[in-house]
Amino acid sequence: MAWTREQMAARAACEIRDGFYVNLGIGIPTLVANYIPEGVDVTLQSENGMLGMGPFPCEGEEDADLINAGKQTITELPKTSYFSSADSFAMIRGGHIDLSILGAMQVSQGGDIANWMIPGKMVKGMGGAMDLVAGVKRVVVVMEHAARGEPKLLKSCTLPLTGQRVVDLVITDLGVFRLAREGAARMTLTELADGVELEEVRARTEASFDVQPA
Amino acid sequence: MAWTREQMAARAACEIRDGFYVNLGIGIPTLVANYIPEGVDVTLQSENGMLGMGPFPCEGEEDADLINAGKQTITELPKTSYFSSADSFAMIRGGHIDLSILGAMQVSQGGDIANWMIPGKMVKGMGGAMDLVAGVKRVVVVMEHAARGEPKLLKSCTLPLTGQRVVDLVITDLGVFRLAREGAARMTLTELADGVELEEVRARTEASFDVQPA
Amino acid sequence: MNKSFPDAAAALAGLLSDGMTIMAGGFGLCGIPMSLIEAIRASGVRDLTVISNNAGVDGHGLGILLETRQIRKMISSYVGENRLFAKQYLAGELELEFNPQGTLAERIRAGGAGIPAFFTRTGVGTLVAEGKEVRSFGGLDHVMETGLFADLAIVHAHKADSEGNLVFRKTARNFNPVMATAARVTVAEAEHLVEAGEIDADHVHTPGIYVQRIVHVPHPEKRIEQRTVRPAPRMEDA
Amino acid sequence: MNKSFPDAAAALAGLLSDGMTIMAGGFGLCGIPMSLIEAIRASGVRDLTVISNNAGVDGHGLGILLETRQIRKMISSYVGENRLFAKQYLAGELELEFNPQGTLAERIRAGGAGIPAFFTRTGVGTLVAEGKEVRSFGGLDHVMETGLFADLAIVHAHKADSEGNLVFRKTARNFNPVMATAARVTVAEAEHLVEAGEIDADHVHTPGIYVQRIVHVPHPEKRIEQRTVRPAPRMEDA
Repeated sequence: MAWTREQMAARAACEIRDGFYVNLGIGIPTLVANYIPEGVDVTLQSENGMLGMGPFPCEGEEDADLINAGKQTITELPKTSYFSSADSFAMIRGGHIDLSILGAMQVSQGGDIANWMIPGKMVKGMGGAMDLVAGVKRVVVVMEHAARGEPKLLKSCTLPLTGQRVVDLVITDLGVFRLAREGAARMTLTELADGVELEEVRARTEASFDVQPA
Repeated sequence: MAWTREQMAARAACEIRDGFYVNLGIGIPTLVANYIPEGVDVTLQSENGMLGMGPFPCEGEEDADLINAGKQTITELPKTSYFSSADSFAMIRGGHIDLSILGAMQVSQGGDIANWMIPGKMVKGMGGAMDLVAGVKRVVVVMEHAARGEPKLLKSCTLPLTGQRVVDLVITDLGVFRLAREGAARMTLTELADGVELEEVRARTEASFDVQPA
Repeated sequence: MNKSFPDAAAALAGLLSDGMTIMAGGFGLCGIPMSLIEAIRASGVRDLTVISNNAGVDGHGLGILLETRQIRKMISSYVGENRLFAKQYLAGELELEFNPQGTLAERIRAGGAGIPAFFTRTGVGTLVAEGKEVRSFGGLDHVMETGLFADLAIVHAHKADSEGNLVFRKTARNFNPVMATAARVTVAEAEHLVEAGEIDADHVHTPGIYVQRIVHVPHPEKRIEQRTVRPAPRMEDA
Repeated sequence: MNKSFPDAAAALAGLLSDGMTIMAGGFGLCGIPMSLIEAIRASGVRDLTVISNNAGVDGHGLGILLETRQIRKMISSYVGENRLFAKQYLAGELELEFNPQGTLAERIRAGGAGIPAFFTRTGVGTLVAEGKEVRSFGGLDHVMETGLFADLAIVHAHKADSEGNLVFRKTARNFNPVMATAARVTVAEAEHLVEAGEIDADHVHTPGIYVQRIVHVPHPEKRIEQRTVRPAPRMEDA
C-alpha cells in the first residue's frame, strides 16, 4: 500500500507552519508547494537569490531572468525580493530559513545525510545541498524507503555525506521518523503510512529505531 | 617659512591621479578636495556608505539622511551610489580604494601610525581609521611636523598604534617623506617645503631619515 | 503576513528583558531608530549591552538611555560626541568595548551569516589584537575576529512593506541592513509603510525574512550634527 | 569617467593571458556574460582556471570554452548539465574543484572584502572538510575556508551607467555582484547603458569602483534550461 509520491509531499506539507520561510529541494519536495493548506502563509526561498517564489508562469510569460534553483522558469509575487548568491547563502547559513525539505539517497539513524555523490559515477556536484542541511533550522527529508530493494535508512551512510547529524525528520513511503541531532544516534518511528504494518517497516529498514507510541 | 595648512593640502592633492577612488580623513585632509586639479576625475568615498561624495549643500538644502563620516551635511553627484557599512568596509578592507589621506598624532620611521588614543585622556574611539590604514592601497599622512615642540616623526611611536607599517608618505609643514612598508624601517626626505632648510628638518625630527636627492 | 504594529511600544512588547543585548542602527544621528529608542527608555529595561557604532549625543539618540542609566555596556567604534558617556565611563559606571568600525560591521555581518569567526588585517599590531589569535595568510599577519549576534535589533528604514521588506535612504542606510540580519528579533521603524508589491523586488535592501515587526513613524525628527553649507549660487538669471 | 568599450573584444583587450584565473557570473544559463565568453573563445587564450557556479551546457555558456579546450580547471558547485564536461573530466583532461554553493559564494565575497579565511558549518564531516582546519565554536565544529580572488571577473548586468554602477534584474543577479568585487579587473556587459545619474543612487547593486570596463550588449540571446509553465487562465471575460 504505502504512500504515493503525492501523499509523501502532502505529509511533508504538514511540517510547514504559518509564517514559515521554506526552501524546497528538487523532486518530491517541489510537489510540497501544492499541498500547503489555504490560510497558511509561507514564503519560499530559492537559493539562487530570491525570497517569495511564485508558481510557474503561464505559457508565453516565461522570463529567462527569473528561474529557481532547479533552473525552472517561475514567477514573482508581491512580497518577492531578489539578492545575490552571497546574500542568499548568508540567509541560509545564518539560520534564518525555518525549514528545508529535500531528497536523499541515504539517511543514517543519527541524522547523517548523503545525497550528492555516488563514488565511481560521474559526480555532478553538491550545489547548495551542504549549505542547506548545515544552516537551515529544521531539515526534513522526503525519500523512498528503499531503492531497488536496498534500504536507504541505515545504521551509518555508506555514500559520502552531505551533512553530519543534520536531519530532523524523514518521511518515506512507509512512514515518518523523528531524529535527534544530539545524544544517542537513534531514530523513532512516529507514524505508519496508510496500510503499512510495523513488521514491513522493520523488514525494510537497516537502521535501528524506536516506535512511538509503542 | 614652512607650508601652511592649505599648502600641505595642495601638496597632498598631487598624490591623486586621474580615475582614483579616494577616502579623505577629517581636518587638513578634508581641505585636499579643494586642490584637485581640473580634469582629474576623482571619486571620494565616505566610509559611512557612499561613493561619489559631492560638496557641501547650499543653505536650506541640507539633508539629514546625507552626511559624510565627519557627520557633515554633503550632497550627491550623478555618479553616487550608497551601500551599507558592511559593504563600505568590504570595499576598504578589500583594497579597492586607491588612496587614503589622513591625519596623525605620530608616525614612526617604519610607517607605524598612531592617531586615535592618548592614554590617560578620554578615548573617543578609532572609528574607521584602523580599517583605512590596513586596507587602502596607499596611505598618505598629512600632519604638523611637531606638536607643541614635540616631534611627531619618531623612531617608534609612543602612543598606541592605529596600524603597523602602513604609511607610504608623510606630508608635514616642513617637507615630504617617503616610507617603506617592508624591509628596513627607514624613511626618506624627498622634498623640502618652501624656504625650509635641511638643518631645520634634522633638528625637529626624531626619526632617522635619508635625503633624496642627496 | 502583516508585520506592522500600531506604535513603538506595541512593536517592542514582550521583547525586552533586563541584561539583554540590543543592536541599534545608525551612524551618528543619521538613520537612528529614535522612536524605538524612546520606547526602550519608557519601558525601563535595564543593564543593556548596546551594539551601535556611536552612542548618540547628549539628549538624543542612545544618549537618552545613558541619562536613565539603562545601558551597562556599549560596543562601538566612536563615542566622541557624548559628554554624558565620557562622564559615566570615567566614573566606572559604563563598560566600553571599542571595535574598528569595519571590524564592527563585519562582525555583525558574520553573526547574521552564520560565520563564527574570520580573519582581517585591521588592528594587527594594535591594542585591538591583544588576546586574539594572529595568523599569517599570504605572508601578512591577520587577527581573528568573531561574529556578533544580538537578542534584538532596532533599525530605521525609509520605506517598509507589510511583509517586512525594507528600503533605506542615502547614508541613513549605514549599519541598519546588516544589524537587521544579526538578531533573534528585528524591529524596524519606517517613515513610509506600503503594501506588499509597492517596492520593486530588485530595489529591496533588506528582505522581509529579517524583519519580524514594523512600526510606522511618518514624520520623525531628524537632527543634523554638523550643518555644513556652501554659499548659495547667485541668482544671475532672476 | 567613461568606462565603456565598443565591443566585447575591445573590452577584454590586454586583459587575457594563458593560465589566468577568471570568475564568470551566472547561475545555470541565467545572467551569464555570454558576449564576453564568446570574446574569450575568439581570443584563443588557454589553460584557464574558471570559477563559476556551473559550467554552462553543451554549446552555450562556458560550454563553448570546453569545446575549444581552453579551460584547464573549473571551481564550481554543480556541473550536471554538461555532457562534454563529463567526458573531458573522466578522460582526465579537466581539473575540477567542487565547493558547496554557499561556501563558493562566501569565498568570493571574502576575497573581495579582504578576508583571507573564515569558518563555516557547511561541509563539516564531509569530503569538503578533508585537509582543512576544523575548529569548534559554540560547541559545534566549523571548517576553515579561504577567500578567492581572480585575475579577471566577467559579469552580466541589466543596466550600467558610464561610471560602472550596475543594476541586475531578478534572479540574473546571482553570483554577478559578488564576483565583480573579487578580481583585479572586472568587465561587465550590460543590456542597457545609460549616463551617470540615470540610476537612482539607492538602487545601485554594484558601485562603479568595482567595474573597470563596460560593453553594451543590447539584445542578448537568453536561453531557458527548464521551460516550466502552468495552464493559461481561461479568458472568461473575453
